[in-house]
Amino acid sequence: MNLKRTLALSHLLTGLLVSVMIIALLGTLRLLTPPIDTIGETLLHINAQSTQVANAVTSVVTYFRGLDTLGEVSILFLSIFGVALHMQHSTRNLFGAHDTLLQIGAQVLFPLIVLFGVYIITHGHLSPGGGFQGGVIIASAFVLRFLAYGDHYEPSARLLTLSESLSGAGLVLLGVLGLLLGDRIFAQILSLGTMGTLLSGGVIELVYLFVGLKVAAEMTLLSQHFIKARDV
Amino acid sequence: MFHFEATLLAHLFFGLSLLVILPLLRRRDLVLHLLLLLSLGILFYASSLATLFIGWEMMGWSSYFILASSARVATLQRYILFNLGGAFALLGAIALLYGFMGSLEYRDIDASLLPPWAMNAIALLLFVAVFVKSGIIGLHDWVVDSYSEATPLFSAILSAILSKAGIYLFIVMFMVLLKEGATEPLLFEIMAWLGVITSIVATFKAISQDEMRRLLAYSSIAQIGYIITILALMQGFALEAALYHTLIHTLIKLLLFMNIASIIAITQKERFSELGGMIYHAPVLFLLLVIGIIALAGMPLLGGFNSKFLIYTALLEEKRALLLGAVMFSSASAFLYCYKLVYGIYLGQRPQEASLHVSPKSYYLPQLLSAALLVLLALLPSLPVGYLSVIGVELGFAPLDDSNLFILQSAFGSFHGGALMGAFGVAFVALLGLLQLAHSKAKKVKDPLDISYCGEVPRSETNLHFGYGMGYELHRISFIAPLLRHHSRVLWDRLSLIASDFSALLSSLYSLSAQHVTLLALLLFTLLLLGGQ
Amino acid sequence: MLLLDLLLMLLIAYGFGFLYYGLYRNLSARVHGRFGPSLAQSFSDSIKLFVKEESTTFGWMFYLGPVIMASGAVLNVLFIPFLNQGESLQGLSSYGNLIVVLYLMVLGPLGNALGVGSSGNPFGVMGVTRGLTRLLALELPFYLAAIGVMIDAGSADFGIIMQAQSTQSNMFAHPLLFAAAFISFLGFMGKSPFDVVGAPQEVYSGPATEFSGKFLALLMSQSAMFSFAKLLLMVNLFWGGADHLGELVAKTFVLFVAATFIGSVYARFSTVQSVEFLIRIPTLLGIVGLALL
Amino acid sequence: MSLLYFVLLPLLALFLMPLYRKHLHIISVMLNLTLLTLALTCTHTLPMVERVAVDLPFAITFVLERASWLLLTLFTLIMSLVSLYHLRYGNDKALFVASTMLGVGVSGLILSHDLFNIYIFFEISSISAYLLTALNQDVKAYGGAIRYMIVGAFASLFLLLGIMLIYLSIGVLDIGAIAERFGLIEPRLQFLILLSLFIGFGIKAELFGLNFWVADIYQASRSSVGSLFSALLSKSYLFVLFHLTYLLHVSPSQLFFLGLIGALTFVAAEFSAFKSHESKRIFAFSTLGQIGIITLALSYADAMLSAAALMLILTHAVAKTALFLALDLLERHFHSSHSTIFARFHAPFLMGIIALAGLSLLGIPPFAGFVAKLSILTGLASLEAYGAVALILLISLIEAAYLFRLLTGFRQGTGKERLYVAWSHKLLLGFMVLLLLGFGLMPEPLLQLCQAAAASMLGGNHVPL
Amino acid sequence: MFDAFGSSALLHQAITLLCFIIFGVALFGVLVKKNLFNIFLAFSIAEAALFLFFIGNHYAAQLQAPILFEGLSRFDPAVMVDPLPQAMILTTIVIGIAVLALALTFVIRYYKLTGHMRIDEMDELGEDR
Repeated sequence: MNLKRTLALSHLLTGLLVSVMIIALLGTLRLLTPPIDTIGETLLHINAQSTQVANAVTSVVTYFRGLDTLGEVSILFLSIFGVALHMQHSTRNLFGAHDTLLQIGAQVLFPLIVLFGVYIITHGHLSPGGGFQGGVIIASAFVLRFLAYGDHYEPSARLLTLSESLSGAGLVLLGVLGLLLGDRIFAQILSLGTMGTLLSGGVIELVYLFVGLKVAAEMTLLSQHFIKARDV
Repeated sequence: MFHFEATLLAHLFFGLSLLVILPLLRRRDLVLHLLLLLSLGILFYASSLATLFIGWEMMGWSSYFILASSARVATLQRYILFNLGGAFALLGAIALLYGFMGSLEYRDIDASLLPPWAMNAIALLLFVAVFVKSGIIGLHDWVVDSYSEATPLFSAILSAILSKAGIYLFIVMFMVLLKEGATEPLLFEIMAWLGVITSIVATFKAISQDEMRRLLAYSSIAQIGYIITILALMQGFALEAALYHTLIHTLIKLLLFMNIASIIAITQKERFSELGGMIYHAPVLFLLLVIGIIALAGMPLLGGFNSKFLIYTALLEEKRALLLGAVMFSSASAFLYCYKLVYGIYLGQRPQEASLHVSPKSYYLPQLLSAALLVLLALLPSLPVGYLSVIGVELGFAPLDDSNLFILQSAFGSFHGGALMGAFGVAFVALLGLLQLAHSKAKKVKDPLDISYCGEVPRSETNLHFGYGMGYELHRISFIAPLLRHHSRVLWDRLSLIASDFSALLSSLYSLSAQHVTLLALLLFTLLLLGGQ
Repeated sequence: MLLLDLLLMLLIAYGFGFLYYGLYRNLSARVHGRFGPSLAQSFSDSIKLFVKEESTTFGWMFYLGPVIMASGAVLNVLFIPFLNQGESLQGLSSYGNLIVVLYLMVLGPLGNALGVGSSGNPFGVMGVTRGLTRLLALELPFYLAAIGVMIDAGSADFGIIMQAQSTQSNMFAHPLLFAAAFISFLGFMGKSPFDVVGAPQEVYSGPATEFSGKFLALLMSQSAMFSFAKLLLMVNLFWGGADHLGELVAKTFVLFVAATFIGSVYARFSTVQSVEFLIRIPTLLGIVGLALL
Repeated sequence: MSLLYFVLLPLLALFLMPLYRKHLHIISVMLNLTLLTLALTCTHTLPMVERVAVDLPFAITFVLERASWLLLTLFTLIMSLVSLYHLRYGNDKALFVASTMLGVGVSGLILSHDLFNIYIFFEISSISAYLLTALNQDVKAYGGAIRYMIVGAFASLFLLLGIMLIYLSIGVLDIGAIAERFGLIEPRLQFLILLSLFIGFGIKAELFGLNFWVADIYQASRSSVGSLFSALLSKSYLFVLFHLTYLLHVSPSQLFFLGLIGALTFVAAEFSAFKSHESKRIFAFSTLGQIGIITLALSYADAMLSAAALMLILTHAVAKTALFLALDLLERHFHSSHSTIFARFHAPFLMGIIALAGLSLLGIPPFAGFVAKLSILTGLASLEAYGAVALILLISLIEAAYLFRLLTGFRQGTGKERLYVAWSHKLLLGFMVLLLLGFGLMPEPLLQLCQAAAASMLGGNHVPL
Repeated sequence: MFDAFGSSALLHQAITLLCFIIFGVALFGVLVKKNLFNIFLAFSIAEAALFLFFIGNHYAAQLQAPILFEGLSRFDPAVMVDPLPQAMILTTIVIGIAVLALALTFVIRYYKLTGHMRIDEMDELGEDR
């Protein structure tokens, strides 16, 4: 009883604190006025000349701020590594469903989803989408398989890790090549092509390819580890 | 970082420090002792405050590690904390000086540029450093424990040499570097009285000790108290008196501690209550100790008187009657512990026949050397005066007269060491001869228990050595008892308790759950947001 | 010449010492309403003891103790000038000074204490302890007075101290200092109420417990000389010394009688009492006296 | 020579891991030594500026000036030492990945001049730190890691908020550009931004009020990991915090507030350590204490004090690394890190190392730590900050109390176990202590480096736009 | 859809208000929830609120996506939204996922080792451990 009351009181006080803080925050944020110009807008201006990529977000992600993306990919790698290290792996699937309809559906859908993912990746510089989105879509195909086949499905962990590592290494090498052949990281060492075509953007496309492959492998691994975690 | 300069003062102090190699007789902690010697060299020969501080700190920690082999943890804590406290005060003073001078080199320091408040702050900080090292009462806790728990040989080093570092620091700081500074005279007045109060209190504490080395530790504190008092006069003759006393005290404490080291080696006992009657087992040691205590008590016929004489006349010359009275009072009280020392160990009855070991022969050498020097100085009291007076001149004071080595000169009179020694010698020999020639024969009693004992016959189990408790009467004397009853340790213990409570409070903050940590962070954010603008 | 002078000084001290001791026994007896022994009683006692056939000793330190003590007394006599002018009876005073003498006064008791201690008799040591404890309070007022005298004269040298009193003796110039010194002096002389050291009822006559025969004789002789030296010191410090032997005798005698009378009427203080008394009244007198300097 | 190699090379080594998965410890040593060499070769080409992708003024920029060079060299040195230390213990995949990424994270943090990029490296180093904490895979490790993640996530929320507000109000991310335009922002909003950044970096830089998690995390992790946390992680966040502070020209009252926080950090940490009996916690508190002093010194924005603070960062990092590595040896032997283990072994060399490194940590001569402390004190004194001098000196006593209590164990007690220390470890630890002693005896070259570094740190943005 | 707000300033204020209410709720969850899983979930919500706030404040009525598509021929900030925030948020989302995955892994392992996942019962660290 007493404990409950203390708990309620502490919740009340915490709530009060948070509300006060939010109100104060909002009070200050009212003063927020949009800037005259931003570097994003500048980048938008020079995007056409420097990248020939129709999707400005993509050029920002992969080119102008390619280093961020590299870091992000490394974070993902680090996280997946941590999950793989600490989750004790088992062959038992948490979702042990054996629905034939689901399995056949999965069989049909799997290549389609993968294909869709590849499309998203390769057209990342033309339309919304890109390596991350496509990678996750590809991973979702694998998740579908996990759900459908239960214990009987076990993708080759070695292959997944290898593709993850190598695509990551490819990404870094691309950066290093830029440094060696060009004058900076992710320098445009390939021809830019014409804007709006599939083979435009030079290195950007390669970056997204590697990212897509990597994200696909990582997300698959991630879901595998959580789905097949031992006796939770 | 290291800048050195060879001065006579440095030579004097470093010459004394060479005794540090003494414990190598026992071949323990060779590296640490050499480090200690090195640190003393750095300290004394430094010509930059940074170098001086390096020497000071190295001395602190190397001695700490030597001490650590035998002392208790609490003692070690006390030792290092007090020493570092002093050292940090010194560091504070150095930093303050740097703030005004922009340099730490001795030659760049011009104290006349210091504003009075800064000079006084520096002086106060330096006082803390000097007082801690010298064990001024209230800051003396570490001295006694560490002296009594060090290895017997290292106690000798601690008392004979390391305790002098504070003296050196004072001389270098106040008589060389900050001589021109506008230090408030009241500070020196306070220092002088602190010195003499220390020597009085320490003397009483020494009398009431039961452990030999604790007694000597308090005695060291008391002796250094005189030096502090006399240095506070800031006069040339006072400086020379202080240096003379430093010299003498080093010799005496070396002799006494080595003597006690021998006794500990022989009996494995540390307390007066467990000792006694050693005179006939170790007559040479007894004689050496008697020489030591006569010198310690400052009686004529041994070197101890010379420095006392200089101290007294220096105080007389400054017309500091009350200060002198207090010093003499303390000095007279010292007879009591001097006698306790010799009685407790060598005289009286041996309590029980325990097995006796042999003292290492190497322990005799430093004792004999000190004793010989003390006798020599009694005969030629002006022997070191020439050297000391050169130091005085180096520091800008007038030279002393040392034309006749037999005569110790002062503004308030002089005495002839040779005449004193000669007269005593003649009288002693004549009276001894008279006694020998007397008709009656002295018969040695067979049994040491054959004594007048209120008509009773004491047996071997009767405790006849209760004289070791001498000085207990002091507890009944109303003005001394509080001094003996109260111990500054209580104060420090309470302080450490407060620190410990505070620490518990704070460390509980560091055991909060992650949620509470974020809550506090949010609270900080909110408060700053609301009130920070 | 010097040697003869010194011998003469010792002789005077020895003779007058015993004479005064005999007088003391008589005088205090008269004050107590008794008849004392003859004047020469103490002297003949000492001779008697000296020629006794046998005496016990506890070892070499026991043997040397009285010798050291007597040497201390001898030195005291030799280093205090008897007269305030002239060449004769100055002893070795030009080789020393007041501070030396003040410290020499402790040398004898120390030697004795060593001897007593080596006897292993706890009562002897008890006396020594009492003596030393009392000493620490006893010396303080005396030192204060001596410091006053030295500062006043600007020197620790006896000659100069006595010369400084040629117009007015210190007793009148600094009565408070004299009072302080005199109370201490009572103690130094072993007079009541400060005679707890040798209180025979409790501590078996104190430090002398185990001494017998020739040792006791030596102790008695030195005691006689020593007390004369103390009288001499008081006279020199406060009464301007003496111009000639007659004046010396007169002055010491007056001082001695005064001390004896006071000692005869007071009851003995315990150690603690005497310390507490000495540290209060005479010390305070001394401090005030110094302040007035 | 590109600055990006400090990021790219470790990443490459990580991604190519499947190629040499059995020799990760050797690769780690080679990698770190290479990076150290690279850092040292940069000495003569400072300051270096490198832009990613475009030549726009506000593109992502990597800058190596004297201050960041000093730290980068230190970080690569410490990483090399730690990897050399682990050489004996063979292949450890988790350690390799996490520590290499930590290296990437901290290098990026001090090199990058783009706020969002800094956020990325902030996250990289945080996640590697989570992984390092969980390295032992026991309850303590996971408990610690979870705590760390909660606090870390909270920190990154606020950091993100700060970055977003900056972009929303002035539209730039390069810190040089931010500094130029910061004045355009409404003052109250300015304050909110600074506050958010302070909370974000302050939590990670382990400042008082935000650092109550630290002791637990150090306790949960291995001692060798503690050396990385203490020498690299907190220092890099602190560096970024102050880099921003100096660039954004915060008001004197805000600097004073930082100084106050530094002093509080110092006092609270030293007092907390006083009662602690867990050596890893004690070392954690001692790290906090040093961070407090460094913060205090840096908050004066004074050339001399900043140089001293940098010096303290350097000496503290080396001394702490030596201590933590030595503690790691003990922990591996005793399977405990309670302070009583200090009294339970006998190994003269190791004891000497711990004692001497401890002395340097305390700022006791003749070790390098003393030079740093003396410079800080003299610097404070010449600014007439006597209160700070007194505080540092007083509280240092508390520090001495607990450090010496540990050291006392060496010469006390009986029945000590003889501890075997490998030659390679002796060499390594000896090297560190020699470094401390060497720079203690001849501090001038290092002091000059620190002074140059402080000048460039305080001089604001040196990037030629 | 947001044209109803009239001016973009009003829209931004509305978005800010909404997002920070969500943010506050999420923070409240972080601070009072005892289940570790819930706490990390609350962090995700708080992050999402920030993302929304950031992106939302960069949107204004009639602005297009910064993609050359369906007749747009040149990049013009006047008609296109700023691409940088989008890129930033993309990156941050991935980071958020990575952290969440790792956190949940730790929570799962912690649960397996101790049998609970309540934050107020975490007592494995501290002075006496």
